[in-house]
Amino acid sequence: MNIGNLPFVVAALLVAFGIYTFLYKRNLIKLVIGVSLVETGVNLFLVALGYRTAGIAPIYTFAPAAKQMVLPTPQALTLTSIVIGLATTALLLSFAVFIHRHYGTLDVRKVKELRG
Amino acid sequence: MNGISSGFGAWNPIAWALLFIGILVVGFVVRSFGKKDYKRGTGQTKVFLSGNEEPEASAALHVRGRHLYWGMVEGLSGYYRRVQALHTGILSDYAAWFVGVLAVVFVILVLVR
Amino acid sequence: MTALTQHAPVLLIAIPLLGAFGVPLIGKLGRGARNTFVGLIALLTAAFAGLLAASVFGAAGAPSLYVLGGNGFGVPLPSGMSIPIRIILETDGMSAFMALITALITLTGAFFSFSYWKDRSGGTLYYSLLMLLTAGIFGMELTGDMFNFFVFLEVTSIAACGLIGFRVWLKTSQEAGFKVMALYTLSGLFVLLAVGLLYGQYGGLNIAYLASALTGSTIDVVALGLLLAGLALKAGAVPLHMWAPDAYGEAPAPMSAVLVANSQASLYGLFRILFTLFGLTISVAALGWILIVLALLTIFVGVTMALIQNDIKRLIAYGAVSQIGYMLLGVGVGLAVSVAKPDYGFVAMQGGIFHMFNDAACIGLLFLASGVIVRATGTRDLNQMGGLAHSMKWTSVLFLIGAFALAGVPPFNGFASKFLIYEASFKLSPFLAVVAVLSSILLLAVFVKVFQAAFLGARRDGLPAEVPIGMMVPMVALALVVIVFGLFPGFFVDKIVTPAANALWYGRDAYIGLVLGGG
Amino acid sequence: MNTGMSIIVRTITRLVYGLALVFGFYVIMHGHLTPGGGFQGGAVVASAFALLLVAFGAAGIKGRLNAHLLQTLEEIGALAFLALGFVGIGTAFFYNLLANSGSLFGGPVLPLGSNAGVFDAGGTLPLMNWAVGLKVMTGIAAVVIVMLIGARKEETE
Repeated sequence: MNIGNLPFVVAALLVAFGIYTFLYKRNLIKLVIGVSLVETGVNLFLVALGYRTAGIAPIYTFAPAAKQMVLPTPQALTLTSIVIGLATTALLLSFAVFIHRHYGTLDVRKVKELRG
Repeated sequence: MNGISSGFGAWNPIAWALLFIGILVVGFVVRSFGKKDYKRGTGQTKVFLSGNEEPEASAALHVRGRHLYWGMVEGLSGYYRRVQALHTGILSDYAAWFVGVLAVVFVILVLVR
Repeated sequence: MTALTQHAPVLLIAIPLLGAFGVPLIGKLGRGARNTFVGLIALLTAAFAGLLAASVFGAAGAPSLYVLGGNGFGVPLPSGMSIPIRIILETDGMSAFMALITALITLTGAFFSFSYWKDRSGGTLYYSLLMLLTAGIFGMELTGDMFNFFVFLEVTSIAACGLIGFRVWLKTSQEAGFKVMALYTLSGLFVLLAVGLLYGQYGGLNIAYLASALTGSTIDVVALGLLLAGLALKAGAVPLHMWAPDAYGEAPAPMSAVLVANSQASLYGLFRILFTLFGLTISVAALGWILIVLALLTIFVGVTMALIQNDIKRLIAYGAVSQIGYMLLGVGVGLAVSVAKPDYGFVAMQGGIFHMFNDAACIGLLFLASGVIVRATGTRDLNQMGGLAHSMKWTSVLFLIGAFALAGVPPFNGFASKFLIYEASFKLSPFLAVVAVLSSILLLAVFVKVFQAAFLGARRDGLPAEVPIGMMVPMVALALVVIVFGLFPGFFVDKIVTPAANALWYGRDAYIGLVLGGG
Repeated sequence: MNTGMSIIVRTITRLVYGLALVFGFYVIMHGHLTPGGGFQGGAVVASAFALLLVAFGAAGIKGRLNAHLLQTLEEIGALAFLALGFVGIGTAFFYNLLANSGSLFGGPVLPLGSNAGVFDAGGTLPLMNWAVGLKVMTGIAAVVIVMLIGARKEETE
């Protein structure tokens, strides 16, 4: 296996761990952590997409000095996705705070007033 | 301009509305042939409930939401038991459905490609 | 005027954003100033949506382009480039059609809220989130770029969940907010993963460029699966619909209507991806049948679950879920036969797309009416209601119009679009039409239940008075839309639905050619 | 907890706080020249605020960081960003009107190759970085403060 593929493997593992956490853990905070893990995996995947072996940082004035630059677009995508992830995590955690206030528990199996 | 046609069927709401109004008019014409010499406040205008006394109108008589379609829900109870059991209210189950659908879609798409 | 029309796509996103960030500042001046500002923004947005629709449908739905930050707004490829690099908004008949729906729903939702939310605190944040949601929905519908689609998807997710969990003092609204946000985020991340997969293969994010480069490799198919499942979740197709009754039921009533518009925007994204991005590079018959199966499940489960609900908003929410199925059915039938392109496929597409508008109008009307009912009675439990028609005559009539339209009773608009879906799906397989018709009848039964339980019955003590005029006007406006679209469906099918269906069904080459030149 | 953490943490915070602010503003200012920009710099500045909150507790910073003021500044940052987008609407939304115009921030683009870069270039981009930076630093700080206060309420209830 090519060593360059390692980041993709790690990204896939992170996504898998995140989904596992989301499906099998019972604490709402751990569910949020699971979502964060999936997000990290996707972000790592995006950054790894843009990597070029022996590439330099994509700074405009350096352009002719080096043959290859790392792709800047995936980095911009990752950054945007991190911003969005920040907002969603903050919102999810605030909901968790209020759920704990109302239900007195963070167990996902007990927070099920809305069903049927 | 106001109708739509699917190539094998057509729907014209204006024509439908005209027909509807025409049927209403016919209904009123038929109604006007009815007896006009009944007297208000006598047994002639009383509601006939299989010979029972007409109950006093009150909120307690109201057929409430949960009583409606009781028979139908009871008849389909096997279906409803299963479908309601799927709506557990547990977030992990919902996410499991998502992952499951994703897997099925993958399998179908990769197989038929 | 032409300059305004040319800038309409970006203004549709920028003006609600201006409203979203301006409301908290204007709100410091007082409630009247804030409401005036929100009303002004909503009216301006609707006006620009109208302008955009007029120009696009005036050109029979031909796509038009807006490039952000370029030396001109129509220059997709800067000199020396073969890949579009700038942010692009591309509008064709389908986008303009969706923009009309969004404008209608957000306008009525905002004006209804002035009266509905009058005596509650936190209105500033409420309107701010509404404006943000509006901007996000418009962004999803007008963008020509996969990544921006994801960004706007997440913007709508965050704003929508902010609105769902807005009433923090309600136990269930917090639960719904958490569940919906978690599922939205999970599905959004899979959409992002798919965008990454496509970018990794073709090095571009522009929909037109990607569409021209797609080869239908295994990775493309995996990306398609991720996009399909992720967007089907946000649209609320069974068996991924479990969040939808929670969300529609727990959000403030006018926002439930806007959330339906949000789901439809996700559905639009799904259609755009299936028809324009992937087109015929994949096995459309299999995909069409996946959509049809999802559609049948959605229609049937949605209606039958609505029948047993005793919470009025949750009941209408399940009704809304089932209507998503009709759109999926219409477009799914169209997609399944889009290789041979027979006539009935196009009719099915027309029906599915027309139903989006009709559903938005009558579901919006029903949610607004349910808000009136819940506000007046102080409960959402159908078992505790009754006799409302004695004191709320207008509301009961409006509710009945919305219910008949949603259940597809002629001559209201729901029947016009369902008629097209029935006819066309019967051509593909009679079974589809049978399920669709049967479920429509069941839906009528569901609303007979609501009407009997809430409005009929003997006069009782403490019946609430008729709603104020501020809530009545938006409902009457929506009811007028329902009736006009029901009585003159031919006009609207010719003028706006056919260009929208054309854009999906035949418009792929024009969509690509506009950006890359030549096609 | 309300009184903050130990004296060691507080002393280190006093030392690092200024550095973090300077670094954050540097990242914002040089957003158009080097990797970084409004969001990254704003996040660094906000992390300095968060450090203050953690070290001194909610009571320790009372009156110095006001969540309402921060939210107002956040709105202003967002509106400034949108306004910069509207500036170029004569050509296209987000059109860079100031670039290469010779006015402030309108300096010429430097020749390629290693150089220090010129701050006076980039047109509206540095201004946008400032707007985004303002929005992000105040927004994240407001989120942290609000959540901290919410958590404190939880503890005392």
